[in-house]
Amino acid sequence: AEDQIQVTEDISVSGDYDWKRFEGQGVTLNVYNWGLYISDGSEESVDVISAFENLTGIKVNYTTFDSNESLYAKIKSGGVSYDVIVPSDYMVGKMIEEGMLAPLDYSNIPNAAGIGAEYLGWPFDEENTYSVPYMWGTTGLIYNTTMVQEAPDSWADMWDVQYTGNVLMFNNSRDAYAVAAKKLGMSLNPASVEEVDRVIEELKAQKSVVQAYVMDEIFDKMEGGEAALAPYYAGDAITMIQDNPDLAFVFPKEGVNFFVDSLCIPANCKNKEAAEMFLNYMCEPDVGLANCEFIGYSTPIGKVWERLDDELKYSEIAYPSQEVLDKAEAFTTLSAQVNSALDTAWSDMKSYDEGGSGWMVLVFLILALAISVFNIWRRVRKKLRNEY
Amino acid sequence: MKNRHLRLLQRTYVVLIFCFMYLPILVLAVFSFNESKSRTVFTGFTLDWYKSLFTNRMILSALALSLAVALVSAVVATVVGTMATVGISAMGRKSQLFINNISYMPVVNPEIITGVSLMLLFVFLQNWASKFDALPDAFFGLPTLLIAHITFNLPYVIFNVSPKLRQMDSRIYEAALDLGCTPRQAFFKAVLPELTPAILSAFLICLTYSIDDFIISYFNCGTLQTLPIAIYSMTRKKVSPEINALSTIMFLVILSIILISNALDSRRYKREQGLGKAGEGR
Amino acid sequence: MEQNVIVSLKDIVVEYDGEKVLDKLSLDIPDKGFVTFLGPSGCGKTTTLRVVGGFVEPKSGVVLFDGKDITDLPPYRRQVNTVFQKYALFPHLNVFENVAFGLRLKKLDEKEIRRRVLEMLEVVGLKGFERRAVTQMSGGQQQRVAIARGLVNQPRVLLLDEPLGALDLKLRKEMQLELKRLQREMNITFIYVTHDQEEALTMSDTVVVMNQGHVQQIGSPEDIYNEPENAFVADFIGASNILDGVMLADYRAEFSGREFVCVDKGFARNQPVQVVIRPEDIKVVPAGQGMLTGVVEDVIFKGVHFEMHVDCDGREWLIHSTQACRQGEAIGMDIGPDEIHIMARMEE
Amino acid sequence: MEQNVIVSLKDIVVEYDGEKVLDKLSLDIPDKGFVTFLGPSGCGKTTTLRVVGGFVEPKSGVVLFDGKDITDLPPYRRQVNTVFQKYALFPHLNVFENVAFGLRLKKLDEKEIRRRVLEMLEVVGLKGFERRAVTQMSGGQQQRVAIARGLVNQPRVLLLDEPLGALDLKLRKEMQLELKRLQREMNITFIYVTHDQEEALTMSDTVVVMNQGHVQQIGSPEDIYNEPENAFVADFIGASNILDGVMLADYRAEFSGREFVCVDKGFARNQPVQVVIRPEDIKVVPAGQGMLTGVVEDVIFKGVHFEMHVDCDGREWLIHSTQACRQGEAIGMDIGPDEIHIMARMEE
Amino acid sequence: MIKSKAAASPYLVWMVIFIVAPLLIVAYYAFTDASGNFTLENIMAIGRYSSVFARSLLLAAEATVICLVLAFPVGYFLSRLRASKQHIMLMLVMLPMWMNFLLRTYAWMSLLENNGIINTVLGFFGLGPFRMINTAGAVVLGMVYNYLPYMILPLYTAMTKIDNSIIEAAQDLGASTLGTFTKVLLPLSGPGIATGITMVFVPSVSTFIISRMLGGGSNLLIGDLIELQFLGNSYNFNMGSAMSLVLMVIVLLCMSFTSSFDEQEMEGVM
Ligand SMILES: Nc1ncnc2c1ncn2[C@@H]1O[C@H](COP(=O)(O)OP(=O)(O)OP(=O)(O)O)[C@@H](O)[C@H]1O
Ligand SMILES: Nc1ncnc2c1ncn2[C@@H]1O[C@H](COP(=O)(O)OP(=O)(O)OP(=O)(O)O)[C@@H](O)[C@H]1O
Ligand SMILES: [Mg+2]
Ligand SMILES: [Mg+2]
Repeated sequence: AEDQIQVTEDISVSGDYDWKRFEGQGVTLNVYNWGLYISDGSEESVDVISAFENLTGIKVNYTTFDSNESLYAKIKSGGVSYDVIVPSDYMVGKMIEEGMLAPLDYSNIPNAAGIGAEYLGWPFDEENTYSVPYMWGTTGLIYNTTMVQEAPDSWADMWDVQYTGNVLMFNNSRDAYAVAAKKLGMSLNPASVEEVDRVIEELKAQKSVVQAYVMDEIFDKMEGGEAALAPYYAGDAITMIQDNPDLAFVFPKEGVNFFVDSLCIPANCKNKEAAEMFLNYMCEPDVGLANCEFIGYSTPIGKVWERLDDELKYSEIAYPSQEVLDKAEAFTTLSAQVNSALDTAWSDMKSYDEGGSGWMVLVFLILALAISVFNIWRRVRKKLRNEY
Repeated sequence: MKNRHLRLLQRTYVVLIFCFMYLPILVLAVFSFNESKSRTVFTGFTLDWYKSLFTNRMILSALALSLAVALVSAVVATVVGTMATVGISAMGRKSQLFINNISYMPVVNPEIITGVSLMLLFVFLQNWASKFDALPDAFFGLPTLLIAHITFNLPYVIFNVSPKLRQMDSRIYEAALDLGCTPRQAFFKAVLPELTPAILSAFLICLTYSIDDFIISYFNCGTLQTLPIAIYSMTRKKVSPEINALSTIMFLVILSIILISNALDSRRYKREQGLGKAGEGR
Repeated sequence: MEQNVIVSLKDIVVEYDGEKVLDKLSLDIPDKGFVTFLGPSGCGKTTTLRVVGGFVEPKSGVVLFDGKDITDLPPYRRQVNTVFQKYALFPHLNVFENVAFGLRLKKLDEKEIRRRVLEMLEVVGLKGFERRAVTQMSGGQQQRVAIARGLVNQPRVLLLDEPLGALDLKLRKEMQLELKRLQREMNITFIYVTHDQEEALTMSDTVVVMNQGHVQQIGSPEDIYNEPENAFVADFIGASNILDGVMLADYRAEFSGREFVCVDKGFARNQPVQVVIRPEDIKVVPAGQGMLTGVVEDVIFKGVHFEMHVDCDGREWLIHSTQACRQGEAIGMDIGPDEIHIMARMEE
Repeated sequence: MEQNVIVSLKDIVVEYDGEKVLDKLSLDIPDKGFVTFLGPSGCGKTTTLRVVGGFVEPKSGVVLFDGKDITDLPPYRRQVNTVFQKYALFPHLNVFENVAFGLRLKKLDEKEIRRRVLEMLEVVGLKGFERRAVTQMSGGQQQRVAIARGLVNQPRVLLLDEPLGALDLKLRKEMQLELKRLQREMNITFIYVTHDQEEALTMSDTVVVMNQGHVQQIGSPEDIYNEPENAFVADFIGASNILDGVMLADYRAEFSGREFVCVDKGFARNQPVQVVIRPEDIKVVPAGQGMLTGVVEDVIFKGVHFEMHVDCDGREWLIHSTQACRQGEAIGMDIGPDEIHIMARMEE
Repeated sequence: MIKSKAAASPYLVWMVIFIVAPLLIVAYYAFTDASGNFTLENIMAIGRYSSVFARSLLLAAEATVICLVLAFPVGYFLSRLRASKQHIMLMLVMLPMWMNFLLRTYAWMSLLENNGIINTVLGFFGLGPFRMINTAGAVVLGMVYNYLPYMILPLYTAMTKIDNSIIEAAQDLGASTLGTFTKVLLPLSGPGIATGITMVFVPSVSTFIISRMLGGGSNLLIGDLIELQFLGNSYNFNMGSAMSLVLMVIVLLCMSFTSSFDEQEMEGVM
C-alpha cells in the first residue's frame, strides 16, 4: 500500500507511525524473550530484529530465557533492567501484583488494535493495561511414532512404566504441575497447599519413568529420537514434526493448558517509549507473520492469521478445535502461600531420590570430621617435631 | 626386556588418556562439517555452518564482549595484582599470611558462591545507591561483569607472581642500586623485567579464565551475554551445528596460538644457542 | 710501600635482631691494593663489605671514603661497585646490556658506551660474547660479566664477595690469576671476601683475618702465615700443631715436656703461651735422634707429600713430609728455632 | 695383599642415543677395598657405577658379583647399596625412618630395626638426631644419613657417587677421613667416584683413572702418582710439566734441548716420548748451576710453598719451592733422574 | 627488598569490598528471612535437601577418586619424560582446557545419547544400546572429563620435584615397584594430590552445568539447588545464601586437608 514503509523484502510497516524519532540517539533496547521465540534470521527466516534496527535506528540487545520463573528471578533480583519481556499469563499477573510492570501507553501502540478480542481481557490483566498478547497456544503430548506401541491419548501414558527412561518432562513447576494435575483430573491452578502436595506426590511417582527434565532441549531430544514421549507447547510441536516426520502430537483427553504470552514492559524500563515502539512493531502484520511462520505458535492478530499459508492456518495443532479449547484451562496467578508451597515442593520433588541416601550425609559428616581431626593431629605432630 | 614391555604399557595408557581427552573435541569438529543437523549421523560435507556462524550476530557480539571483558579485566587484575604482590612482600609474616588466606577465598570457593555473593553485593549496592542516584543506569552489566572478572582474576596474579618475587635474588635489586639506580629505577629496570615472565603468564591465565568463565558471569552479566552465556543459551535450544563450527574454530585458533608461540620460543632458543656457539668460536 | 687510605671504617657496629654482627670494627683499606677479608662463615665478612657498599646502615660508627664521611650516602651515590656472591646478573639482559647498565644510567652517548663496554669485555676475555644471554653462560663466564659490569663504571673500589665460591677447583685457580691480573691492570682497590685461606694467600697484598665481628690480624700473606698473632689465625691459616706451653725466658720455651730454643722474646717469665708449629716445619729423623719421639699412627699419601699423624706422649702431631714412614714406626722429630711461633694464650 | 674379586665388569658397553658412553669396559673390583673411579666430568664414572648398581642395563657385557652373573638382576635384588650424588634422601621421612627404610622392607621386627638403626647412626656420628627432618640438616649431616642408610643394610659393596661434591672444603676434608674410617670399620668394599685427584689419592687403596669411557690406569695411589702410564693420567693427577722429548737410548732422554739421564728403558731408539716432571721435583739452584736456566715470571705465595712460573727458552715451567725467588730473577733448575717420568707419546 | 606497602593498598581495598563484603552479605542473608529478621530457619530447612547434598558430595568424591587414579600414572610418566617432550605433552594436556567448558560438555551429549555416537558404534558390533545420558554415571563422567587436567597438572608439578635418584634410592634399598610406589612416590606427591583433589572436588561438588547437560535435571546437585534459588524457579535469596554458606563450610573443611601441607611444599603446585 501507499502508506507502507518497505523495510526489507519481506517486511513493510505502516507509514503513519513515526518510526524514526529515536534515530541517532544511541538508544538500546534490552529485549528478553523465550528461546526460539522470534524470527531471527536463522534457517532462511526473516530477521525481524535487524529489520527493526534498520527501521528505527534503535539497537536491540536480544537475550533469551527458558522459563517464566527464571525470567521472574532475573528481574526480581534487581539491577537488571530490560525494556521488553514476554511473560506468560500467570506470570504477568504475578508481576502486576508485585508492581514489576509498567502500564502501557496505547497511543504508542496503534497496531494493538489488530489483536482479536478473544485474546484480550483475560483475568490476569483484565484491561490489558500492562500486556499485549504476543502468541497463544496450548500444551500437548508429543510422541515418537516409532517408539510407541499405540498412540498415546492421555497424560497418564507418561506414567506408563513401559516407557521408563523414554519420557521427558517439563522443567518448570507450573507446567509440570499442570500435567500431573490434569492426569489426576484436578485443576491446574492449585487452591490449597494440600492440593499441591497431592499433585507433587504424583510427580514424584513419575520420577523413575522420566529420563530428563528439560525445556527447550526437547527440540533436540525429540527430533533426535532420544525419547518417546514429551509434553510441550503445541507451536513447538509443529516445528519438531516438520524436522522429524516420525513425531506426532496429541491433545490428551484430560485437557490441556491454554496460555497467552504477552509483550510487557518492566517498571524499571529506562526507555518506555522506545519499548512501546518495539511492541507496536511486533504487532505489525508482516512481523507477526514472519514470527508465526518461524515459531509455529498461534497468533492473536487476525490479519496475520489470514495471511498464513494453509498448512499452518488450518493446523489442528496450532488452532485446535473448540472441543479441545473447551477442555483447556488457563493458568491463574496463585496466592503467595500456595505459590511458595509449590516452589518448595517442586525443588523437593527434583531433589527427591527414591533410593534415599540420607544416611550418606552422616557418612560424609563423619568423614569430614575425621579428616579435620587427622589434620590437627598432623599439624601438632609437625610442630612437635620442629621444636624437637 | 621387561623395561620395554613396561614402556609400551605406559605409552598405550597415555595414548588412551589423550584419546579420552580429545575424542569429544574431534566429534565436535567432524560434525561441524555435517550437512544435516544430526549430531550423530554424518550425511555429507558442507561449510554452511561456518558461513551462518559468521552472520550470527548474537555469537559475534557475545564474542566481542567476551574478548573485551577478558582483556580489560586481565590488564587491570595484572597491574593491581602485581602492585599488591610487591606491597604484600614488604609486610610482616603475619599480615602476609592473613592476606593470602583471604585471597585464597575466590580460588577455593566454588565458583557459584563467588558468583552469587558478588551478585548479592551488587544488588545491595544498587538498592543502596538508588536512593542517592549515585550509580550509573547500566550498573548491572558491563561494570559488574568487569568487577567480577577482576575479582576472580586477582588471586591468580598474586599467586603466580609472589613466588617469583620471593625466589628472586634480592641481590639483583642491590646490584642495580650499586650500579647507580635510584630505588625506583632499580624496581623498573631490574626487578620488573625479572618478574615479567610470571606477570605475563598470570595475564594469560587471567585471559583464559575470563574468556572461559560461565558461572560467575552468568550471575553478574545483567542483560549482556558473554560467549559462554551465549553458548549456554544455544545448548539449551534446538542445537544448531553452528556451535560445532564455533568450537572447531576456537580449537584451531588456540592450537595455532600455542604452536606459533612454541615455534617462536624454540627459534629464539636456537638462535641464542647459535650465537653462543659463534661467540665461543672466536 | 706507604699507601694512601681510601676506605676507612671507624668503630662500626652492626646489629641484626639485637645481635652484634660487627662489634666496633675499625679498619683502613689502602688505596690501589688487593685486600682480602678472610674468616670463617658467619664472621661478618659480607656484612663489612655491605657497609662499605652502602647496603647496610651501621648502627654506629663512621665510614670514610677518601677522607670524606659517606656513612649516609645511598649505594647509588658511592664510587664503589660490587661483584655479588652469586653474580646477581640481570637475567633479562644480554652480556652487553648487563655491562652497559651503569653507563646507560649515566646517560653517556651510545658510541661511548659501546666503546667502553667492548673494551671492558675484551679485558675480561669475553670478546665476541656481547649478545649472549647471561643465563646461557658458564659460572666462570658469568663471573667475568659481573666483574666487567662493575669495572666499566671505573669505580675507585671494587668489592668482591666470594666471587669464586660457586666455581669448581680448576676454574677457580684460573680465575684467581685472572682477578689478580685485572686488579693490577686497572690499578684500583679490590676488596675481596673469601673463606678459603689458600685463595687469600694467593691473591692478596693485604689480608684481614676476621672472627666473630672482630679483626684478628691485618698484614701481608707472609706475615699472616708465618707470624700469626694468635692461635685462631694460626689455625685458620693452614693446618697447624698448636700446643700449650710456658715461656721460661727470652728465647726459651717449654712445651710437650721439653725445653726448646726459639726466636721470641719479651714475654713475662713463666707466662703461659701457645706454641704453633706448621706440620711441614717438622723434620723427621730416625727414632731417638730428634728432640721428640713419637709413633706413626696413620699415613696418608697426598701426592706432593705424605700426611702423618704421630702420637707423641698421648698428643697427636700432624707432620707433612715427602718421606713416608710405615704405620706403627717410631720416629724422631726435629724442630728448628725459626719454626716455633710463640703467642700469648688467648682467653677462651 | 692378594684379594678376592667381588665385582667384575666384562666388556661392558653402554650407549645413550647411539653414543658409546662406556666402550668395552672391563674391570675387577677387589673385595673389601676402597676403590676410587677418577676422571674428568662426563667420562663415564657415574654410568659405570650405575651398571654395578643395576640402574643402567648395559647393551652388551656381563656384570659378575662374587662370580655370579647379575647382569639382569634388578637393583632391589643386588647386595649392593648406593650413596647418591645429591644424597637422594627421602624428604618425607625423618632421619630414623630414612635409615630404617631398607630394613623395614626386609620386614625385620621393630626391635631389631631400632637396634640396628641406632647403632648405625652412632657409627656415623648422628646419635640424637633420629627424629630430625632430613630437610633440616646441613649437607654434611645429610651425607652421613645417606651413608648410614646404605650401610645399615650390610651390603657387600657400597657405591658412592661424588658423595662430597656438594660440601665445602673443610667439611670435605673431615668427611674424607670419616669415610675412610667407616670403610675400615665395616670391612666392606667401597666403590667411590670423584673427579678430585687429591681426594682420590687421599682415600683409596686402588684408583681407577678413566677417560672417555675407557680405563686409563688402575693402581695404588702411589703408582698412579709416581708412575703414570700416560700423559693423560700424569696431567690429571696433579699439575705437571709435560714436555715432548725423544728417547736417545735406554736411560737417556732428550727434551728441552738437552740430554738428561733417566731411569726408564725399553723404548726404541729415537722414539718420540712425553716427559712428565712434577713441579715439586725441580730443584732451584743459582743461575747457571743447574741443568736448565730460566727467568722467574711470577711468584705466588701458597703458604706451604711458593708457586713459580719460570720461562725457559720460551716454555713455561711450573715449579713449587719452599724458597722464594724474585720476579725477573734468573734461576737454574736441577732435575734428578728419578724425577723424570717417560711415557710413550699418545696419539691425539 | 623494595619496601613499599602502599603498593598493596588498591588491592586491599578491592579485597575488602569484593571478596570479604560479599561473603558477609551471604552470611547475612543466610541468617535472615525475607523481611530481614534473624532466623535459623534457612539453615534448618537445608536438612530437607540432605539427599541432594549427599548426592553432590558422593558424585564429586567419585569423580575426584577416578581423576586421581587416572591422572596419577599420567603425571608420573610426564614427569619422567625429557624436558623437551614434557613441554609438548603438557601443552597437549592443557589444550582441551582452553576449549570452552560448555562446548566440551556438550560434545559428550552427542557421544552419550541413546542414538549417540557411542551407541551407534556399539550397534555395529551388535551391542547395546546402553542408556548412558541422563544418568549419574554420565554426570561423573562429565566431571572427570572436564577436571582431569586439573588433577594431572598439580600431580605432574609435584612429581617433577621428585628426583629420579630418590626413586632409584628406594629400589637400591630393596623396594620393588609396588614398594617404591607406596613408600616413596605416593607420599612425595602428597602436595600435588592435595591440590589436585581441591581443584577437582570443589568445582565438581558445586557444578550445575554438568548435571543439567548430562544428568537431565533429575540428578539435582547443590549447584542446581543454589541456582534454583537465585535465578530459577524457587527464587529465595535467603535459602540460597544458606545453602551457599553450608557448601562453603563443607568445601573449606575439605580444604583444610590441603592447607595442612607446608606453604613451601605447595610452592609452584598451584
Ligand atoms: N639479613 C640478615 N638478618 C639477620 N641476620 C643476618 C643477616 N645477614 C647476616 N646475618 C647474620 O650476621 C652474621 C654475619 O653474616 P655475614 O653474612 O656477614 O657472614 P659472612 O662472614 O659473610 O659469612 P659467609 O662466609 O657464610 O658468607 C651471621 O651470623 C648471619 O647469620
Ligand atoms: N640419561 C642419560 N641420557 C643421555 N646421556 C647421558 C645420560 N646419562 C649420562 N649421559 C652421558 O653419558 C656420558 C657419561 O656420563 P656420566 O654421568 O657417567 O659421567 P661422569 O663421569 O659421572 O661425569 P660427572 O663427573 O660430570 O658426574 C656423558 O657424556 C653424559 O652426557
Ligand atoms: Mg658472606
Ligand atoms: Mg657423575
